[in-house]
Amino acid sequence: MTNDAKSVSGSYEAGLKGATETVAEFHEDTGALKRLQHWLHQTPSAVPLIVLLISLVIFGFAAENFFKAGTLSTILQQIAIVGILGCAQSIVILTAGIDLSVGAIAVFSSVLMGQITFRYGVPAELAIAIGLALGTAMGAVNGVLIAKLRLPPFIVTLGTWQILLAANFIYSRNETIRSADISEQAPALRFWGQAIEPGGIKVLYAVFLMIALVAIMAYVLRHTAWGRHVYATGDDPQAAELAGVPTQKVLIQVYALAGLFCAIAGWVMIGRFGSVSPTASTGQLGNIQSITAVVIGGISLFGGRGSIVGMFFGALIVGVFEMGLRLVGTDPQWTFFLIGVLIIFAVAVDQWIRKVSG
Amino acid sequence: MTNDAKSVSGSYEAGLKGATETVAEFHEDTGALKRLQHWLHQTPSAVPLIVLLISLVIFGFAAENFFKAGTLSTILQQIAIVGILGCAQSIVILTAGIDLSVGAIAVFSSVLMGQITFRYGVPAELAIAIGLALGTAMGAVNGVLIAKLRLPPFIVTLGTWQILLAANFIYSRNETIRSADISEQAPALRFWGQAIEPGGIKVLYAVFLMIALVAIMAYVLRHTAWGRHVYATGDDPQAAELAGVPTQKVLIQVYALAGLFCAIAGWVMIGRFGSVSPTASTGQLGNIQSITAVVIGGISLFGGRGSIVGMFFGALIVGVFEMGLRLVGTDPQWTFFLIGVLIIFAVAVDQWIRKVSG
Amino acid sequence: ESHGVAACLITKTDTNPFFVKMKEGAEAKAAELGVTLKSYAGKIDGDHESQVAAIEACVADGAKGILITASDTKAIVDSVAAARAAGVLVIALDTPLDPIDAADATFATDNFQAGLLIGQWAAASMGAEAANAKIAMLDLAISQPSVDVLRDQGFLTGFGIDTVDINKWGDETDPRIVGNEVTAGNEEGGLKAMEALLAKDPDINVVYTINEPSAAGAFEALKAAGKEGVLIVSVDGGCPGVADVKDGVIGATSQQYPLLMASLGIEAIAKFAADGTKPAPTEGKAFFDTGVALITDKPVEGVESIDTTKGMELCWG
Amino acid sequence: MEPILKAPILRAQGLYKRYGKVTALNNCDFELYPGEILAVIGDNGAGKSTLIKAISGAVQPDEGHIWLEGREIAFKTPIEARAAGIETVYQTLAMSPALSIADNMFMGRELRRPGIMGSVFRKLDRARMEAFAREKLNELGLMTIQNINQAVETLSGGQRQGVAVARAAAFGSKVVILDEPTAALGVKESRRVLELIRDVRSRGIPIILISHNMPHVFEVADRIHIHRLGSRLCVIKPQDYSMSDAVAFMTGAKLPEGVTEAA
Amino acid sequence: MEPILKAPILRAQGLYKRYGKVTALNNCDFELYPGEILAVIGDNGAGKSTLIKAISGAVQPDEGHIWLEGREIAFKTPIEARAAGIETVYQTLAMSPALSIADNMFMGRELRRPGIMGSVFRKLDRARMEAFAREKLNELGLMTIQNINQAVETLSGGQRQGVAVARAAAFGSKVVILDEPTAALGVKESRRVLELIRDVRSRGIPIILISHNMPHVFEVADRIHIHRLGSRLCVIKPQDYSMSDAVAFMTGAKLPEGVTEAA
Ligand SMILES: Nc1ncnc2c1ncn2[C@@H]1O[C@H](COP(=O)(O)OP(=O)(O)OP(=O)(O)O)[C@@H](O)[C@H]1O
Ligand SMILES: Nc1ncnc2c1ncn2[C@@H]1O[C@H](COP(=O)(O)OP(=O)(O)OP(=O)(O)O)[C@@H](O)[C@H]1O
Ligand SMILES: [Mg+2]
Ligand SMILES: [Mg+2]
Repeated sequence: MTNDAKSVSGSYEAGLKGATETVAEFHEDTGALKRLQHWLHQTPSAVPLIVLLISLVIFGFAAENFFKAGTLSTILQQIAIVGILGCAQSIVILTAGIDLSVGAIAVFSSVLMGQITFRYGVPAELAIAIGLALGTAMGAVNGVLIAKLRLPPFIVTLGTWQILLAANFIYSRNETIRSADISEQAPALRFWGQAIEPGGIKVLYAVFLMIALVAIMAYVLRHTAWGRHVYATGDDPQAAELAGVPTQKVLIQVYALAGLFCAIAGWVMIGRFGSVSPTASTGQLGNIQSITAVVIGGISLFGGRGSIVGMFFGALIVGVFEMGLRLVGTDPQWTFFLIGVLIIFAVAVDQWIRKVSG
Repeated sequence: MTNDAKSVSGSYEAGLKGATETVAEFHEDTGALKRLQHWLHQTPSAVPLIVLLISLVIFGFAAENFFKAGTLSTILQQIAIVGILGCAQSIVILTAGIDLSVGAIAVFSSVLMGQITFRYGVPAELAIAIGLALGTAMGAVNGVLIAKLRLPPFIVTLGTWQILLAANFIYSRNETIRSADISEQAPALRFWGQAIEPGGIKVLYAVFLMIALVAIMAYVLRHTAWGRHVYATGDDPQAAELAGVPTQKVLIQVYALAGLFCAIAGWVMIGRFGSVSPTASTGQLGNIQSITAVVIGGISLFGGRGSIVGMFFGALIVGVFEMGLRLVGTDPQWTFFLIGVLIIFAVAVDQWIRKVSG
Repeated sequence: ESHGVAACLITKTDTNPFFVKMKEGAEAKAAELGVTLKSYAGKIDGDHESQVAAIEACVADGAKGILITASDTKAIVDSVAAARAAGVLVIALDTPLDPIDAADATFATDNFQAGLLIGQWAAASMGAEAANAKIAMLDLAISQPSVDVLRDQGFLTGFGIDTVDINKWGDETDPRIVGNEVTAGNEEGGLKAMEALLAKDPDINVVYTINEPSAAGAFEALKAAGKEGVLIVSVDGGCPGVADVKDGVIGATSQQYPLLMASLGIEAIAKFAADGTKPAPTEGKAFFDTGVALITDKPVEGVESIDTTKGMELCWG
Repeated sequence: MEPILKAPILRAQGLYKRYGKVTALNNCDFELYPGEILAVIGDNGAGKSTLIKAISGAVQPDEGHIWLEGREIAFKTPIEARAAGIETVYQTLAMSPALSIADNMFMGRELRRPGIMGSVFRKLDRARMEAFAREKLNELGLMTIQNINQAVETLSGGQRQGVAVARAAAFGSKVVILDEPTAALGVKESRRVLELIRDVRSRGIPIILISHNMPHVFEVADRIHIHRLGSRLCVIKPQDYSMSDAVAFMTGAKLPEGVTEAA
Repeated sequence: MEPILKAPILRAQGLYKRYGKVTALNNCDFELYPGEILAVIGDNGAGKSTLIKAISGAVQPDEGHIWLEGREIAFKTPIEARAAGIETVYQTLAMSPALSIADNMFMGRELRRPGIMGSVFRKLDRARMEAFAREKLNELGLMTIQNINQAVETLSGGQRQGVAVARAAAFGSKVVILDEPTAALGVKESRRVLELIRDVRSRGIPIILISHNMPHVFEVADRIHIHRLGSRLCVIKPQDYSMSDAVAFMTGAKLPEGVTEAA
């Protein structure tokens, strides 16, 4: 009855003959405002950048010592570690995950690098390599639990956070390796604490490292297939799986890479703080700090949306607020209060700009 | 040309005449295993319950003093506060949100109740009512920021967490109100610290309150329209909005109710600890503890799935682990370590049971 | 014979070296006397809730005695009372409870005194310049637990600065104070806090620190800023801290004796289990004072101190 | 039937909606008369869904006016439109995947138990809701739904669509809007939906039907609104034109008399 | 054309799939012969989508066997099926909403820049991917897509489906499976998809087409697999039966000769 069928659809599809084949074109508004809106729309990291600039200006007026080169370079060095942890956190959150263990991996890796050097007399360079490998392994364990056993990332990393932090204290026996010993016997551990000083303004190597990592990851996420797979995995994991993305592999790689970044952050911590201490606050607060940077930077906690450059600006916003408020105010309790207010405010402004430019 | 059209579809729809109108029936497997699987499938809170029972048995063997009535009632009283905060956290997480400020609201509310009584000489009953109202208001502020300004819950409550904690320290001037003073002058503040002692086993009023709240919320979420709206809002907010759920209103109500629960938890804290202390660690850790209970209890962090009864079992699981490990006498760092392991393990077992019974 | 006696040690945290050493002291003594010791700790500074849970666990477990360093000296009083009512001997270590008789006995150090000593030393070292000092205050946490307040206010008192409300730090109006920052008591916190205060005023010349790790962090920040010769004072007297005094990183530190407190406490519990006697306080004080000593290699007139060689012998970890 | 004589129950004029570079509605007009079935047809991406979303409050037009029974309206949410009696089946179906069929059908207008259980304890009357849902689905011939408590996400594509259509038909009081209600439906189920549409009209409620199925459109529609490139090209009566004319109009192969293409 | 003589390229026997109380596949058999277009028709919820998901690795059957070119297979993920040359358009489309059209089309088989940029820096060749995507969409007549960098979530329902179909047709090498590919498509776009299906067959690739559109099915199918209550009721040739017979079989109004209903 094929003919029958043909005639059925044929009865109206005759109208198709001569249908236009051109693509619809509408004239585009080209006013400056429209273009700005369009640019904002296309460039998600632009919004936190604007918030950052606004807050710089405000603090420039409010605090007299703010716009000194020294202050600004101090801000950069204060966010170096959070920025690197933020790289780890960003890729994880892009997959709709979360990593509460970033700070713990960083601190534990730094302790491992230090103790392996000092306890076992291993050359510092080798100890660093071992530390980086172990950090990657810790991340990979997170990844395997999440991807293979399909456990929720929040709970897995909540568990490994506790486990690694406890292991860190147990292994280190709560001992701090003193700065003087490191400088003498294992200067490689302190590599990222060195600085260049163009015109007397000190900029740590760690700051350049952070910027380089952000740039590399921005490239990888935007311009490689792997980066697209990370986004797809976070966007709709079932769809990604059906469309041919090896989501399990991607997840494991993402968490392992995050572990590596954390271990790098651990190495940077030694350079920055001089000593190796298992009690470093990053172990407790690194996760919240890095998540804050990520969210202020406009990456969605539901995965698949946002840019790592935004995270960088997010970290800077927090750094600027903290430093600015300290310069303006006195009482740490009030500073703490105001940082809370400003974080909400920053995200509200961000949201408002997005809406206006929608 | 209506006739034309009729004939077109008529050409094959003739086949419809006499189509069966019965509902398809397949025979059901009714083996015991199948039924168990089916029950597990239908009752999401059953899985954490099983994990709970297993851990009870294990600790019963491992620690000699574990299976004493006193120990078990102590566990219940230790989780009373987390359980109440967990009620708050559960409804928030069901809407695909998160509330990092629960602990801060609880502590600040308890401080407000105490200080309003002692600093201004307000009758304790009135001070409690004011405290509950203020807690609700704090939650409502979260809700308005999230629903109206469409800010991410994580960042809003991160901000209010800091704000409320700082406000708590500033307002209380870091002063602890002593237990002796409260017993003498404002026993109402300590209401929930009273206990019944059937057969010498002390069970705090607070424990009954927690169980009552869980039961009420389980009813509300399952059997009222509002409860269904909470689930729908978390499940797919756009779809819920299109289907006629006033999602903004629901969100504000949810956060306000969460605030009320937190304030109740604050009141309970006074009863449990006897004194009013602004430094209570619930302010810092209450959020992670309640989220842990919620997640172990099987509520999805992506919203819309899970049951509050599961949260209750989740809180119990953590309480049992902590008490069990204490009784076994593990060193605190090892306790942290093992609790980390057990959290992951509990969720893995949960996931495994779900899969097997899938 | 104290075999079969169970005891508990509950510290504020178990990551701070001070409490780690206290635990080691207690364990050594317990092993010597045949006491079974279980240790517990708060999760963060000021965490009295975990301490309450630990007290309850000890009671449930049938312990004979509890040694506790209270995170909040008032807030745990009820739980302590409940434990004592259950026949457990409760000894406060390091910090007295409020009221002090809430515990059966107290083996404590005087944190205010510790702060006072370094304050006096700093003022005397500076001489007339003390009037123009620029002081950075590196405290513990914004929740201001009692050690934090006592050491801070002790230092200011010793230095000759009006503390306004002695129960709170940060409310001082003296222009010599550049600012207060919190450090969480570790190197990282000390470094960041010092950086922030240096951005505020680069001419800081006196730094008070809550403990020696934060002092080490502050020193790194000062070194990086190229500032030599700033007076750093601290409290604790741990071996790395004393070494830092020796190396000139820290000018002076107040040494405390956690090992001594802990071993005394275990002995007291063993004794109580054996014959029911409770320990007595130091003559003339409401508690048994385990003492504080100022350690510096640059002694000053009018403030008693010991040098680092002696300090090294007495140090605890 | 000559509904043109009455005043339109729903009218829109000069609607615009732009999404960045894309213009979804471009000076679009629209009219719906009481008691009629108005079909809206057009190419994929012509802007049909956007048009009905603008009407039902799911999307706010950038420009333009809408009147319901002569009064200008500007719904900010679909809830407002629903309260005004406009019931819509969206192309995306708008259902909560994890909730059951009955929960979804009664979302926002749940039935409560009679007596004190309902008024004080606000307990839902699940039995009544489930019975109602089952009845409505049976009317649509969706016999293969074996378990009325199944979560919507576990339904087949067509079953899901059936639930959405049943919901709108059961509750619409002033206007019912159906965006491709039979796209995923089988032959039998599609037929039932067409019958249902006629049923609804016979209750005096006008219907907007978006569909790509020409035979269906020509079978049930009183008038056909042809949408092209974001605006109304023309409105025709099925009696006056053939299906192939309609297809030619909507694809741009032919222009209806008296109309000149703007672009 | 008599494909029945050759060995089936894809064969399944005794497939079962149960979801709790619901039995989606109930002892289902299946055969696909080289070079043919096999249509699968059946009521909503009959289990058609579940059947093809079992074949393409998206779902693991509880029981049963599947053979591809004579070798037994048991794909654990759709990726394995894809690597074996089976390309599927799922009813849910399986696209990442926030990513662009080109990103979605090339998901999992992205093109890299030539030279060192591609081999070392692994940079994507966006220009080439976008050009390819645009070409494929034009072939389908999806002219209304104004911006090839649009996120898929901003496309209209039909546009989205077009993208999914274009992807499968462009990349399938052994078997192409289409689950209701024209459900959301307009008249013009549907016609193009049918042409495309014939194109693919003319490249020698067999196609499984699930559709509720009887005229389409009878127009292009070589054989029609009629699915009912979770299993294959019969296979007919369009030449031998009328559409109304097929509808009668699938809805249970009539039984094909030589078949007795199990239940
Ligand atoms: N949120 C959005 N952002 C950007 N573009 C959009 C959005 N929603 C719709 N569009 C675009 O607007 C145009 C009209 O879309 P609409 O969904 O109204 O089409 P339609 O006529 O319903 O098509 P179909 O028949 O395929 O459902 C399309 O080109 C689509 O890509
Ligand atoms: N994940 C699941 N959980 C429970 N039941 C399911 C699930 N997936 C499918 N089903 C059920 O299995 C049966 C078959 O579904 P399937 O999607 O295969 O139907 P279909 O023939 O493709 O229907 P349609 O034509 O409507 O797409 C339906 O009754 C459906 O409700
Ligand atoms: Mg549409
Ligand atoms: Mg299907």
